Amino acid sequence: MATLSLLYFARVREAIGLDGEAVDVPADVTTVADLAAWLAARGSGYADAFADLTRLRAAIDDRFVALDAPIAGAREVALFPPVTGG
Amino acid sequence: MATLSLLYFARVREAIGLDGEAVDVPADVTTVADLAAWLAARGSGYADAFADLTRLRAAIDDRFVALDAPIAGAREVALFPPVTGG
Amino acid sequence: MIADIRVQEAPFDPGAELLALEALGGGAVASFTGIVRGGDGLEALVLEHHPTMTMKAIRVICETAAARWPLLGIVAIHRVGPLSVGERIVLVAAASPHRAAALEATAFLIDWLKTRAPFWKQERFADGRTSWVEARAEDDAAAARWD
Amino acid sequence: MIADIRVQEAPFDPGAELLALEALGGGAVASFTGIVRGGDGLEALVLEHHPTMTMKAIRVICETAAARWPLLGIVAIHRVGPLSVGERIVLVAAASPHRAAALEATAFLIDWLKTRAPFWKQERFADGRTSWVEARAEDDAAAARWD
Repeated sequence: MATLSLLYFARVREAIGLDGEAVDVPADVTTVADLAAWLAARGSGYADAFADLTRLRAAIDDRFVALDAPIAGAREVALFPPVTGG
Repeated sequence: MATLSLLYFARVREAIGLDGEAVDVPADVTTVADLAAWLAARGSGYADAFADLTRLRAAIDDRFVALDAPIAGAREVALFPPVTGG
Repeated sequence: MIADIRVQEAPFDPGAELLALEALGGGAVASFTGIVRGGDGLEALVLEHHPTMTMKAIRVICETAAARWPLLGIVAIHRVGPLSVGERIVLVAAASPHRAAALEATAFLIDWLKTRAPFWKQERFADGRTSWVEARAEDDAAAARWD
Repeated sequence: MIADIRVQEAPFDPGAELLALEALGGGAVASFTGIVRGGDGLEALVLEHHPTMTMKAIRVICETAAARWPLLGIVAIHRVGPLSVGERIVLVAAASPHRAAALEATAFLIDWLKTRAPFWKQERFADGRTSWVEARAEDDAAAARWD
Protein backbone atom coordinates (compact mmCIF):
# COMPACT_ATOMS: atom_id res chain seq x y z
CA MET A 1 0.00 0.00 0.00
CA ALA A 2 1.28 3.44 -1.01
CA THR A 3 -0.06 6.71 0.39
CA LEU A 4 -1.12 9.11 -2.31
CA SER A 5 -2.39 12.68 -2.18
CA LEU A 6 -5.45 13.14 -4.32
CA LEU A 7 -6.79 16.45 -5.59
CA TYR A 8 -10.27 16.86 -7.08
CA PHE A 9 -11.36 19.76 -9.24
CA ALA A 10 -14.56 21.13 -10.72
CA ARG A 11 -17.33 18.56 -11.28
CA VAL A 12 -15.22 15.79 -9.69
CA ARG A 13 -14.66 17.90 -6.58
CA GLU A 14 -18.35 18.75 -6.37
CA ALA A 15 -19.51 15.13 -6.80
CA ILE A 16 -17.14 13.85 -4.11
CA GLY A 17 -17.59 16.82 -1.81
CA LEU A 18 -13.87 17.14 -1.06
CA ASP A 19 -11.01 19.24 -2.49
CA GLY A 20 -8.73 16.29 -1.96
CA GLU A 21 -7.64 13.60 0.46
CA ALA A 22 -4.81 11.20 1.28
CA VAL A 23 -5.47 7.57 0.40
CA ASP A 24 -3.64 4.26 0.87
CA VAL A 25 -3.80 2.59 -2.51
CA PRO A 26 -3.74 -1.22 -2.84
CA ALA A 27 -0.93 -2.72 -4.87
CA ASP A 28 -3.20 -3.87 -7.71
CA VAL A 29 -4.19 -0.27 -8.45
CA THR A 30 -1.43 0.63 -10.89
CA THR A 31 -2.81 3.22 -13.30
CA VAL A 32 -4.87 6.39 -13.06
CA ALA A 33 -7.83 4.48 -14.56
CA ASP A 34 -7.42 1.77 -11.89
CA LEU A 35 -7.37 4.51 -9.26
CA ALA A 36 -10.61 6.03 -10.58
CA ALA A 37 -12.31 2.59 -10.65
CA TRP A 38 -11.11 1.88 -7.11
CA LEU A 39 -12.35 5.26 -5.89
CA ALA A 40 -15.71 4.78 -7.67
CA ALA A 41 -16.39 1.80 -5.40
CA ARG A 42 -16.24 4.04 -2.33
CA GLY A 43 -19.78 5.36 -2.56
CA SER A 44 -22.30 7.31 -4.54
CA GLY A 45 -20.41 10.63 -4.78
CA TYR A 46 -17.31 8.82 -6.01
CA ALA A 47 -19.31 6.59 -8.32
CA ASP A 48 -20.88 9.69 -9.84
CA ALA A 49 -17.53 11.46 -10.17
CA PHE A 50 -15.93 8.58 -12.05
CA ALA A 51 -18.94 7.15 -13.92
CA ASP A 52 -17.67 8.30 -17.33
CA LEU A 53 -13.93 7.91 -17.80
CA THR A 54 -14.12 9.55 -21.24
CA ARG A 55 -14.81 12.76 -19.35
CA LEU A 56 -12.04 12.29 -16.80
CA ARG A 57 -8.60 13.87 -17.06
CA ALA A 58 -5.64 13.65 -14.69
CA ALA A 59 -2.35 15.17 -13.68
CA ILE A 60 0.44 13.50 -11.72
CA ASP A 61 2.68 15.84 -9.77
CA ASP A 62 1.50 18.84 -11.80
CA ARG A 63 1.81 17.25 -15.25
CA PHE A 64 -1.07 16.14 -17.41
CA VAL A 65 -1.08 12.37 -17.96
CA ALA A 66 -3.25 9.88 -19.85
CA LEU A 67 -5.55 7.64 -17.83
CA ASP A 68 -3.34 4.63 -18.55
CA ALA A 69 -0.36 6.36 -16.92
CA PRO A 70 1.17 4.40 -14.02
CA ILE A 71 0.81 5.92 -10.58
CA ALA A 72 3.97 4.24 -9.25
CA GLY A 73 6.21 6.94 -7.79
CA ALA A 74 3.47 9.59 -7.85
CA ARG A 75 3.23 11.93 -4.90
CA GLU A 76 0.00 13.59 -5.92
CA VAL A 77 -2.71 12.71 -8.43
CA ALA A 78 -5.24 15.30 -9.54
CA LEU A 79 -8.51 14.11 -11.08
CA PHE A 80 -10.77 16.47 -13.00
CA PRO A 81 -12.97 16.93 -16.07
CA PRO A 82 -11.57 18.26 -19.36
CA VAL A 83 -10.30 21.80 -18.85
CA THR A 84 -12.39 24.82 -19.90
CA GLY A 85 -10.28 27.90 -19.21
CA GLY A 86 -9.31 30.75 -21.49
CA MET B 1 -8.50 66.04 -75.64
CA ALA B 2 -9.89 65.44 -72.17
CA THR B 3 -8.77 67.30 -69.07
CA LEU B 4 -7.72 64.97 -66.28
CA SER B 5 -6.61 65.63 -62.70
CA LEU B 6 -3.48 63.70 -61.85
CA LEU B 7 -2.24 62.92 -58.35
CA TYR B 8 1.26 61.65 -57.61
CA PHE B 9 2.30 59.92 -54.42
CA ALA B 10 5.49 58.76 -52.74
CA ARG B 11 8.37 58.01 -55.11
CA VAL B 12 6.33 59.14 -58.14
CA ARG B 13 5.58 62.47 -56.47
CA GLU B 14 9.22 62.95 -55.51
CA ALA B 15 10.55 62.11 -58.99
CA ILE B 16 8.15 64.51 -60.71
CA GLY B 17 8.37 67.18 -58.04
CA LEU B 18 4.62 67.80 -57.99
CA ASP B 19 1.72 66.54 -55.82
CA GLY B 20 -0.45 66.57 -58.93
CA GLU B 21 -1.50 68.58 -61.94
CA ALA B 22 -4.25 68.95 -64.53
CA VAL B 23 -3.39 67.64 -68.00
CA ASP B 24 -5.08 67.61 -71.39
CA VAL B 25 -4.76 64.05 -72.61
CA PRO B 26 -4.61 63.24 -76.36
CA ALA B 27 -7.28 60.90 -77.68
CA ASP B 28 -4.84 58.05 -78.35
CA VAL B 29 -4.00 57.82 -74.65
CA THR B 30 -6.70 55.42 -73.55
CA THR B 31 -5.36 53.39 -70.59
CA VAL B 32 -3.45 54.13 -67.41
CA ALA B 33 -0.36 52.55 -68.98
CA ASP B 34 -0.74 54.81 -72.04
CA LEU B 35 -1.00 57.78 -69.69
CA ALA B 36 2.20 56.80 -67.88
CA ALA B 37 4.06 56.37 -71.17
CA TRP B 38 2.75 59.73 -72.43
CA LEU B 39 3.81 61.45 -69.19
CA ALA B 40 7.24 59.75 -69.27
CA ALA B 41 7.98 61.63 -72.52
CA ARG B 42 7.62 64.97 -70.70
CA GLY B 43 11.12 65.06 -69.24
CA SER B 44 13.61 63.43 -66.94
CA GLY B 45 11.59 63.55 -63.69
CA TYR B 46 8.61 61.98 -65.44
CA ALA B 47 10.79 59.49 -67.29
CA ASP B 48 12.27 58.44 -63.95
CA ALA B 49 8.85 58.20 -62.26
CA PHE B 50 7.46 55.91 -64.96
CA ALA B 51 10.60 54.00 -66.00
CA ASP B 52 9.41 50.71 -64.47
CA LEU B 53 5.72 50.03 -64.94
CA THR B 54 5.95 46.83 -62.87
CA ARG B 55 6.41 49.17 -59.90
CA LEU B 56 3.58 51.50 -60.82
CA ARG B 57 0.10 51.30 -59.35
CA ALA B 58 -2.94 53.48 -59.98
CA ALA B 59 -6.34 54.54 -58.74
CA ILE B 60 -9.10 56.15 -60.77
CA ASP B 61 -11.51 58.30 -58.79
CA ASP B 62 -10.40 56.71 -55.50
CA ARG B 63 -10.52 53.08 -56.64
CA PHE B 64 -7.49 50.92 -57.34
CA VAL B 65 -7.31 49.88 -61.00
CA ALA B 66 -4.97 47.79 -63.12
CA LEU B 67 -2.64 49.60 -65.51
CA ASP B 68 -4.67 48.41 -68.50
CA ALA B 69 -7.80 50.11 -67.12
CA PRO B 70 -9.33 52.67 -69.51
CA ILE B 71 -9.18 56.29 -68.43
CA ALA B 72 -12.30 57.26 -70.39
CA GLY B 73 -14.71 58.95 -68.01
CA ALA B 74 -12.11 59.35 -65.28
CA ARG B 75 -12.09 62.59 -63.32
CA GLU B 76 -8.91 61.93 -61.40
CA VAL B 77 -6.06 59.45 -61.85
CA ALA B 78 -3.60 58.79 -59.02
CA LEU B 79 -0.22 57.25 -59.88
CA PHE B 80 2.00 55.77 -57.20
CA PRO B 81 4.29 52.87 -56.24
CA PRO B 82 2.96 49.71 -54.55
CA VAL B 83 1.51 50.62 -51.17
CA THR B 84 3.50 50.06 -47.96
CA GLY B 85 1.25 51.04 -45.08
CA GLY B 86 0.25 49.12 -42.00
CA MET C 1 12.20 36.32 -24.46
CA ILE C 2 10.30 37.80 -21.52
CA ALA C 3 7.22 35.84 -20.48
CA ASP C 4 5.04 37.66 -18.00
CA ILE C 5 2.65 35.01 -16.65
CA ARG C 6 0.07 35.77 -14.00
CA VAL C 7 -2.80 33.84 -12.45
CA GLN C 8 -4.75 36.18 -10.24
CA GLU C 9 -8.13 37.11 -8.81
CA ALA C 10 -7.55 40.82 -9.44
CA PRO C 11 -8.56 42.58 -12.65
CA PHE C 12 -5.91 43.59 -15.17
CA ASP C 13 -5.52 46.39 -17.70
CA PRO C 14 -4.85 45.27 -21.30
CA GLY C 15 -3.65 48.75 -22.28
CA ALA C 16 -0.91 48.71 -19.64
CA GLU C 17 0.15 45.18 -20.60
CA LEU C 18 0.33 46.02 -24.30
CA LEU C 19 2.40 49.10 -23.51
CA ALA C 20 5.01 46.87 -21.85
CA LEU C 21 5.15 44.65 -24.95
CA GLU C 22 5.35 47.63 -27.31
CA ALA C 23 8.36 48.91 -25.35
CA LEU C 24 10.36 45.79 -26.31
CA GLY C 25 11.04 47.31 -29.73
CA GLY C 26 9.62 44.54 -31.87
CA GLY C 27 7.32 46.58 -34.06
CA ALA C 28 4.41 44.10 -33.89
CA VAL C 29 2.18 43.40 -30.90
CA ALA C 30 -0.92 41.19 -31.07
CA SER C 31 -3.39 40.43 -28.32
CA PHE C 32 -6.46 38.44 -27.43
CA THR C 33 -8.80 39.33 -24.56
CA GLY C 34 -11.54 37.00 -23.37
CA ILE C 35 -14.49 38.54 -21.55
CA VAL C 36 -17.40 36.94 -19.68
CA ARG C 37 -20.26 36.96 -22.18
CA GLY C 38 -23.80 37.29 -20.85
CA GLY C 39 -27.00 35.68 -22.08
CA ASP C 40 -29.48 33.01 -20.94
CA GLY C 41 -29.60 34.55 -17.47
CA LEU C 42 -25.87 34.12 -16.82
CA GLU C 43 -24.72 36.31 -13.95
CA ALA C 44 -21.17 35.18 -13.35
CA LEU C 45 -18.52 32.61 -14.02
CA VAL C 46 -16.42 31.07 -11.29
CA LEU C 47 -12.97 30.11 -12.51
CA GLU C 48 -11.37 27.25 -10.64
CA HIS C 49 -7.81 26.06 -11.19
CA HIS C 50 -5.14 23.64 -9.98
CA PRO C 51 -3.04 26.10 -7.99
CA THR C 52 0.32 24.31 -7.91
CA MET C 53 0.10 23.33 -11.56
CA THR C 54 -1.36 26.32 -13.38
CA MET C 55 1.71 28.53 -13.62
CA LYS C 56 3.83 25.57 -14.71
CA ALA C 57 1.36 24.64 -17.44
CA ILE C 58 1.21 28.21 -18.76
CA ARG C 59 5.00 28.46 -18.67
CA VAL C 60 5.24 25.36 -20.88
CA ILE C 61 2.76 26.91 -23.32
CA CYS C 62 4.75 30.17 -23.44
CA GLU C 63 8.04 28.31 -23.93
CA THR C 64 6.49 26.33 -26.75
CA ALA C 65 5.37 29.57 -28.41
CA ALA C 66 8.84 31.11 -27.97
CA ALA C 67 10.41 28.04 -29.60
CA ARG C 68 8.11 28.30 -32.62
CA TRP C 69 8.02 32.03 -33.33
CA PRO C 70 10.61 34.81 -33.00
CA LEU C 71 9.06 36.52 -29.98
CA LEU C 72 10.45 39.32 -27.84
CA GLY C 73 7.81 39.01 -25.16
CA ILE C 74 4.62 37.29 -24.07
CA VAL C 75 1.99 38.35 -21.58
CA ALA C 76 -0.43 35.69 -20.34
CA ILE C 77 -2.82 36.68 -17.57
CA HIS C 78 -5.67 34.45 -16.44
CA ARG C 79 -8.07 35.39 -13.70
CA VAL C 80 -9.55 32.94 -11.20
CA GLY C 81 -12.46 33.19 -8.79
CA PRO C 82 -15.85 34.78 -9.46
CA LEU C 83 -16.14 36.97 -12.57
CA SER C 84 -19.26 38.93 -13.51
CA VAL C 85 -20.60 39.33 -17.03
CA GLY C 86 -18.44 41.86 -18.89
CA GLU C 87 -15.32 41.23 -16.81
CA ARG C 88 -12.10 40.20 -18.50
CA ILE C 89 -11.08 36.57 -17.96
CA VAL C 90 -7.88 36.23 -19.91
CA LEU C 91 -5.32 38.23 -21.87
CA VAL C 92 -2.66 36.74 -24.09
CA ALA C 93 -0.38 38.97 -26.12
CA ALA C 94 2.89 38.64 -27.98
CA ALA C 95 5.54 41.04 -29.31
CA SER C 96 7.69 40.20 -32.31
CA PRO C 97 9.62 41.84 -35.13
CA HIS C 98 7.14 40.11 -37.49
CA ARG C 99 3.41 40.65 -37.55
CA ALA C 100 2.58 37.09 -38.61
CA ALA C 101 4.62 35.75 -35.67
CA ALA C 102 2.85 38.03 -33.19
CA LEU C 103 -0.59 37.10 -34.54
CA GLU C 104 0.02 33.37 -34.85
CA ALA C 105 1.64 33.14 -31.42
CA THR C 106 -1.35 34.93 -29.91
CA ALA C 107 -3.78 32.49 -31.53
CA PHE C 108 -1.60 29.58 -30.40
CA LEU C 109 -1.42 30.88 -26.82
CA ILE C 110 -5.18 31.17 -26.41
CA ASP C 111 -5.87 27.85 -28.17
CA TRP C 112 -3.47 26.01 -25.88
CA LEU C 113 -4.53 27.93 -22.76
CA LYS C 114 -8.08 26.71 -23.42
CA THR C 115 -7.06 23.07 -23.72
CA ARG C 116 -3.74 22.63 -21.89
CA ALA C 117 -4.01 24.68 -18.71
CA PRO C 118 -5.92 23.44 -15.64
CA PHE C 119 -8.83 25.86 -15.45
CA TRP C 120 -12.52 25.05 -15.13
CA LYS C 121 -15.46 27.39 -15.60
CA GLN C 122 -18.67 27.18 -13.63
CA GLU C 123 -21.63 29.25 -14.76
CA ARG C 124 -23.88 30.89 -12.17
CA PHE C 125 -27.31 31.99 -13.31
CA ALA C 126 -29.71 34.62 -11.99
CA ASP C 127 -32.15 31.90 -10.88
CA GLY C 128 -29.51 30.29 -8.63
CA ARG C 129 -28.62 27.39 -10.95
CA THR C 130 -24.97 26.53 -11.48
CA SER C 131 -23.50 24.54 -14.33
CA TRP C 132 -20.00 23.43 -15.30
CA VAL C 133 -19.00 24.53 -18.77
CA GLU C 134 -18.41 21.51 -21.01
CA ALA C 135 -15.18 21.22 -22.97
CA ARG C 136 -15.84 21.68 -26.69
CA ALA C 137 -14.54 19.52 -29.52
CA GLU C 138 -14.10 22.77 -31.46
CA ASP C 139 -11.52 23.95 -28.91
CA ASP C 140 -9.63 20.66 -29.16
CA ALA C 141 -9.61 21.01 -32.94
CA ALA C 142 -8.31 24.58 -32.69
CA ALA C 143 -5.53 23.46 -30.35
CA ALA C 144 -4.69 20.49 -32.57
CA ARG C 145 -3.91 22.88 -35.47
CA TRP C 146 -0.64 23.62 -33.68
CA ASP C 147 0.41 20.00 -33.01
CA MET D 1 -21.36 45.92 -36.91
CA ILE D 2 -19.66 49.12 -35.78
CA ALA D 3 -16.55 50.04 -37.75
CA ASP D 4 -14.54 52.85 -36.18
CA ILE D 5 -12.09 53.93 -38.88
CA ARG D 6 -9.65 56.77 -38.38
CA VAL D 7 -6.76 58.19 -40.39
CA GLN D 8 -5.01 60.76 -38.28
CA GLU D 9 -1.73 62.46 -37.43
CA ALA D 10 -2.44 62.28 -33.69
CA PRO D 11 -1.38 59.38 -31.48
CA PHE D 12 -3.98 56.90 -30.25
CA ASP D 13 -4.38 54.73 -27.16
CA PRO D 14 -4.87 50.99 -27.84
CA GLY D 15 -6.18 50.41 -24.31
CA ALA D 16 -9.01 52.89 -24.79
CA GLU D 17 -9.87 51.45 -28.20
CA LEU D 18 -9.96 47.88 -26.90
CA LEU D 19 -12.19 48.98 -24.02
CA ALA D 20 -14.75 50.21 -26.55
CA LEU D 21 -14.69 46.85 -28.35
CA GLU D 22 -14.92 44.88 -25.09
CA ALA D 23 -18.04 46.86 -24.21
CA LEU D 24 -19.87 45.42 -27.24
CA GLY D 25 -20.50 42.21 -25.31
CA GLY D 26 -18.87 39.79 -27.74
CA GLY D 27 -16.58 37.99 -25.33
CA ALA D 28 -13.59 37.96 -27.69
CA VAL D 29 -11.43 40.92 -28.70
CA ALA D 30 -8.25 40.61 -30.74
CA SER D 31 -5.85 43.35 -31.77
CA PHE D 32 -2.73 44.11 -33.72
CA THR D 33 -0.56 47.17 -33.13
CA GLY D 34 2.24 48.16 -35.48
CA ILE D 35 5.06 50.30 -34.09
CA VAL D 36 7.97 52.08 -35.80
CA ARG D 37 10.90 49.72 -35.35
CA GLY D 38 14.39 51.25 -35.05
CA GLY D 39 17.70 49.96 -36.33
CA ASP D 40 20.23 50.86 -39.07
CA GLY D 41 20.15 54.49 -37.99
CA LEU D 42 16.43 54.93 -38.63
CA GLU D 43 15.06 58.01 -36.89
CA ALA D 44 11.55 58.29 -38.22
CA LEU D 45 9.04 57.18 -40.79
CA VAL D 46 6.92 59.58 -42.75
CA LEU D 47 3.55 58.09 -43.66
CA GLU D 48 2.03 59.52 -46.82
CA HIS D 49 -1.46 58.63 -48.06
CA HIS D 50 -4.07 59.43 -50.72
CA PRO D 51 -6.35 61.62 -48.63
CA THR D 52 -9.61 61.31 -50.54
CA MET D 53 -9.21 57.57 -51.03
CA THR D 54 -7.81 56.22 -47.77
CA MET D 55 -10.97 56.15 -45.66
CA LYS D 56 -12.92 54.58 -48.54
CA ALA D 57 -10.31 51.88 -49.02
CA ILE D 58 -10.26 51.03 -45.31
CA ARG D 59 -14.05 50.99 -45.21
CA VAL D 60 -14.08 48.39 -48.01
CA ILE D 61 -11.57 46.27 -46.05
CA CYS D 62 -13.70 46.49 -42.88
CA GLU D 63 -16.88 45.63 -44.79
CA THR D 64 -15.14 42.63 -46.33
CA ALA D 65 -14.11 41.46 -42.85
CA ALA D 66 -17.64 41.94 -41.52
CA ALA D 67 -19.02 39.87 -44.39
CA ARG D 68 -16.63 37.00 -43.67
CA TRP D 69 -16.68 36.78 -39.88
CA PRO D 70 -19.39 37.37 -37.27
CA LEU D 71 -18.04 40.64 -35.90
CA LEU D 72 -19.62 43.07 -33.46
CA GLY D 73 -17.09 45.80 -34.01
CA ILE D 74 -13.87 46.79 -35.74
CA VAL D 75 -11.39 49.52 -34.91
CA ALA D 76 -8.91 50.50 -37.62
CA ILE D 77 -6.67 53.49 -36.91
CA HIS D 78 -3.77 54.43 -39.16
CA ARG D 79 -1.52 57.38 -38.49
CA VAL D 80 -0.03 59.60 -41.18
CA GLY D 81 2.77 62.16 -41.12
CA PRO D 82 6.12 61.88 -39.33
CA LEU D 83 6.43 59.07 -36.74
CA SER D 84 9.49 58.54 -34.56
CA VAL D 85 10.95 55.16 -33.64
CA GLY D 86 8.76 53.55 -30.98
CA GLU D 87 5.58 55.38 -32.01
CA ARG D 88 2.49 53.44 -32.95
CA ILE D 89 1.60 53.45 -36.66
CA VAL D 90 -1.50 51.33 -36.85
CA LEU D 91 -4.07 49.54 -34.72
CA VAL D 92 -6.58 47.03 -35.99
CA ALA D 93 -8.88 45.21 -33.61
CA ALA D 94 -12.05 43.17 -33.82
CA ALA D 95 -14.75 42.05 -31.37
CA SER D 96 -16.74 38.87 -31.90
CA PRO D 97 -18.62 36.19 -29.97
CA HIS D 98 -15.98 33.75 -31.28
CA ARG D 99 -12.27 33.94 -30.60
CA ALA D 100 -11.24 32.46 -33.96
CA ALA D 101 -13.34 35.09 -35.75
CA ALA D 102 -11.77 37.93 -33.74
CA LEU D 103 -8.24 36.63 -34.34
CA GLU D 104 -8.68 35.81 -38.03
CA ALA D 105 -10.43 39.10 -38.77
CA THR D 106 -7.58 40.97 -37.08
CA ALA D 107 -4.98 39.15 -39.18
CA PHE D 108 -7.08 39.81 -42.30
CA LEU D 109 -7.44 43.51 -41.50
CA ILE D 110 -3.73 44.12 -41.11
CA ASP D 111 -2.81 41.98 -44.13
CA TRP D 112 -5.21 43.90 -46.35
CA LEU D 113 -4.38 47.29 -44.82
CA LYS D 114 -0.76 46.64 -45.80
CA THR D 115 -1.59 45.80 -49.40
CA ARG D 116 -4.95 47.42 -50.21
CA ALA D 117 -4.90 50.85 -48.59
CA PRO D 118 -3.06 53.81 -50.15
CA PHE D 119 -0.27 54.45 -47.66
CA TRP D 120 3.44 54.82 -48.36
CA LYS D 121 6.28 54.80 -45.86
CA GLN D 122 9.42 56.85 -46.21
CA GLU D 123 12.33 56.13 -43.89
CA ARG D 124 14.41 59.02 -42.53
CA PHE D 125 17.84 58.18 -41.16
CA ALA D 126 20.07 59.92 -38.64
CA ASP D 127 22.58 60.79 -41.39
CA GLY D 128 19.94 62.68 -43.37
CA ARG D 129 19.25 59.99 -45.97
CA THR D 130 15.67 59.18 -46.89
CA SER D 131 14.39 56.04 -48.55
CA TRP D 132 10.98 54.80 -49.66
CA VAL D 133 10.07 51.44 -48.15
CA GLU D 134 9.71 48.80 -50.87
CA ALA D 135 6.56 46.69 -51.01
CA ARG D 136 7.34 43.09 -50.06
CA ALA D 137 6.25 39.95 -51.89
CA GLU D 138 5.73 38.43 -48.42
CA ASP D 139 3.02 41.00 -47.69
CA ASP D 140 1.28 40.25 -50.99
CA ALA D 141 1.39 36.54 -50.15
CA ALA D 142 -0.07 37.20 -46.69
CA ALA D 143 -2.89 39.25 -48.21
CA ALA D 144 -3.51 36.62 -50.90
CA ARG D 145 -4.28 34.02 -48.20
CA TRP D 146 -7.65 35.73 -47.82
CA ASP D 147 -8.55 35.88 -51.55
